[in-house]
Amino acid sequence: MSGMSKIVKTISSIAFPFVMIYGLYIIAHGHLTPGGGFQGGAIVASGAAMILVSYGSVWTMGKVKEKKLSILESTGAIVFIGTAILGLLFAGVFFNNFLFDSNLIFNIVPVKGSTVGILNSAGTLPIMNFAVGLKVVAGLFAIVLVMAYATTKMGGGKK
Amino acid sequence: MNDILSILINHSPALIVAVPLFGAFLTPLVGMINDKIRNIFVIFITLLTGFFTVILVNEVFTNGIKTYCFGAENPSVNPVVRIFFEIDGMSAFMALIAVILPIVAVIYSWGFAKEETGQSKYYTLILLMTAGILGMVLTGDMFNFFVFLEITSISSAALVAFWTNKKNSVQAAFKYIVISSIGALMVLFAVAIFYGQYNALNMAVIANNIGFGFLDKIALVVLIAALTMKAAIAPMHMWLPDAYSGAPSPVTVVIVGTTLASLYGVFRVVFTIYGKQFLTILRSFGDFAVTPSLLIGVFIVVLAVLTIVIGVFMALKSNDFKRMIGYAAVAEIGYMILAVGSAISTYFIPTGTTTVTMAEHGKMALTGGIFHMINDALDIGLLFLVAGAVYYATKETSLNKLGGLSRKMKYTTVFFLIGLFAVSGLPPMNGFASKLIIYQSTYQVNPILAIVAILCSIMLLAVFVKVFHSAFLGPEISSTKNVKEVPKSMLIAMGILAALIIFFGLFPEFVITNIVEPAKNALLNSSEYISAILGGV
Amino acid sequence: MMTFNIPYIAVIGLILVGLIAVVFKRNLIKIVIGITLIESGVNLFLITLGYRENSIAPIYTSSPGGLMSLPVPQALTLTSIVIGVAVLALMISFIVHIYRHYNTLDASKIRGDEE
Amino acid sequence: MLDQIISTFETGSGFWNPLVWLTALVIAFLIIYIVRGFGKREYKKGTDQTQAFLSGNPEYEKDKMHVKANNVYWGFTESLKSVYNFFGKMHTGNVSDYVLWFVIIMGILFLIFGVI
Repeated sequence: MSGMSKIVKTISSIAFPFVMIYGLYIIAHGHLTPGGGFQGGAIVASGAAMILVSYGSVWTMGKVKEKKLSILESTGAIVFIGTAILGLLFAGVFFNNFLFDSNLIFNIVPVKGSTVGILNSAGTLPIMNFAVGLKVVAGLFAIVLVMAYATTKMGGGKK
Repeated sequence: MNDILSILINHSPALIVAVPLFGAFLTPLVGMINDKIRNIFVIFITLLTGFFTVILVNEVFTNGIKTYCFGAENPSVNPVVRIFFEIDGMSAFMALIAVILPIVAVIYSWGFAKEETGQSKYYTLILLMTAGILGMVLTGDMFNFFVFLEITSISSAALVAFWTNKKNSVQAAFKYIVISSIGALMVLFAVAIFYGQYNALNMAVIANNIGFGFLDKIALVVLIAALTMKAAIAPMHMWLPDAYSGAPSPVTVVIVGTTLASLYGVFRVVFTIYGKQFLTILRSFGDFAVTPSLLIGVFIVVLAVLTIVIGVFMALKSNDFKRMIGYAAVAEIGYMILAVGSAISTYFIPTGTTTVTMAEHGKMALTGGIFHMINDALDIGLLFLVAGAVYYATKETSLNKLGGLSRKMKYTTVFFLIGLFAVSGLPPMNGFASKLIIYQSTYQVNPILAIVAILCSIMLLAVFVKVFHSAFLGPEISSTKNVKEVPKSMLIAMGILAALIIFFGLFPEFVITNIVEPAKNALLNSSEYISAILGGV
Repeated sequence: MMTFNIPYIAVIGLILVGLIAVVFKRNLIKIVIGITLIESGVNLFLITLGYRENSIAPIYTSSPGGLMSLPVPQALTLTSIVIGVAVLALMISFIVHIYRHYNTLDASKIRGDEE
Repeated sequence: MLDQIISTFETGSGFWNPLVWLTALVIAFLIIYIVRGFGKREYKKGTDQTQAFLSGNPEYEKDKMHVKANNVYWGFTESLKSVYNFFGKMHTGNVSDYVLWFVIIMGILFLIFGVI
């Protein structure tokens, strides 16, 4: 898949940062508002897919290596399970929300429950959201990238 | 020291699933250092999982059902909404099967997959599959079961297509994922029905509240059909020879575990979830009462006979080594459900209409069926490893192009003979004891069943004698002239399975009393499973 | 009363259409579309089970109060959608490989070596 | 522990004891050894003694002498041709048919539970 016209390239370049910010916002506020790791990750990945479509898979493959994406994906999964295992180590139950009610990160004990504007009110949940987000971004983008690249290599099938 | 051990035992249900998952995602990172370190790491992870499984199984067999609640310090508050792992005898038994196979497969892969590209992903998927199977058998939550089922199907389908340059593998993988995803979606449909009916996803809670109304019947039908399809019961078995023959051999060994885990799902649904409604009289003709247990039992027995016959007949005609073992695996699954089906239809009968001896025969059939599950995993696993060794040495699975291998591959031939004896139920291998129990108990239910089972077992022997003759015996032919014995790691893996087969065959009583009996009792006493969560409701 | 049943009828319809597509269509892509239809049907079923009459979305932040629909089925649906994405990607990539080997997408021609 | 391991396994109509079996195996091997002792002692490898005797005809090359898997049990498959044709038709290798069987089984189960 080669790139599209200049108009498409410019517009998608302009839109790209906004899509990224929006997706990251959805991930970061996953415990406060609807959304979370998967939804935000899907938004970020679709933003990246937009770049992929407008600039073509060969160009994108030159910029982003599939191997690095798989490392990112592994990291996301490791952080997720690692947080769950830390719950086992610190609080004695797998998946325990051991950061909840503690002043470990921001040095203040937050109010219980979901409160507008207080990001650290959910303990380990934001960490897990970010881990899932990382995994989803890397995974979805790797899928789209590899498939787009594979179809260019195929050249419409051998005859 | 004892403290640490008791903490580990307490947390082993979570760790059994967490360790392979963690290892799976760490594998690509470790793989960037060095292939050898990565292989050692993967073997270490499977062995660690095995260690946790063994201490958990020991705990369950001595102290009864163990429950583990995720993410809550105080699970006794409102247990209905929490996510539980619940391990009774049957789960523990299945966990043993599910953990032996990956250990063997990983050791075997060291030699087998040495030349392949993308080994890190291969090991990642094997570990993911292990985590999925173990999750399936340990979980006490219907939705969790669905999730682990999907994890298992996705990773195993990806592994079936590991040799993407072979068209046989890719088409088999596509068929497998279509079948798996439809099966899993149907399971999800049934889970949704349960959730709508009983507002719960926990198996124990559902089992406690289960009725036998219209929606329950739909859920039962959908669950049985979907899970028996995943367990490859005829006539829904056709994906199995495809997938088993398309996958690399060590992968096939682990996929045997997924098939058995789906069979475990059938048992869990039928025995535990619907256990309370087994004796509801749907309709009675004079003295003869039709109960759900009778319907399910007879249905399963009919399918079982079909499975055995089709599996054996197709295996006899097949000329591809792996495909043939695939059909033999279908027949072996038939033996298990033949025993279990006759157990359901004879043991669960309204009081007064049954004789005590009949119930005893039903119990015995169940023992045989469950014992045969672990035997099947070992036999079929060993045979697939032998087929993989033959493929590794000759790059050929078609039996027409093989011959005279025993001259070059002495150890592999011995392992094949052990597998042959085991799968056709000859003493002193493990298949003998379980098949003897199955013949004897099904004879009491209906002599025709036992006759079919024995005849098909003889044919199974004939099937593998054909393999032995055409691949291992005979003169040294030109295509197998430069064959060498396979690497040590593959021999070690085959040796582990062969040793287990001989041990199980020589000392069946020891195995039955220590491993099989608890599993059987767990299936028969669904009330214990329920009260472990709900506290004696 | 009929209006409450419309989603359930749609569920049955979607699942049936999906099964028909899988069984009777010969193009592999259409088979995959059939599977996604079944999946949408099941997801719709789950979501419908969680809905309560006149309820609001289950968001506690500055909620106006009142009846909320059940969040659990929504979480289940989300999980099922995530799994669906993975399965879909896997199936599509298998189809790419199958097309490479067979040069066709006709399901009746996609056979193994010995069948 | 040890006596637990070697305990007898009884099914009601038969039993299995590892010690009994091992004794039987040893006795069988003894008999085989004795029978083997009756054999001719003049057998030597590498001489004409080891050649296959095909009524005086020369031996074919090794590849042709081996009976291929395709030909094993030819009589069995030939006589049960109708059965095999039926089973062969069942295994179409088409994924739609696999799902069709699933739908059929589900339908049968629905009928069973719906009617009764």
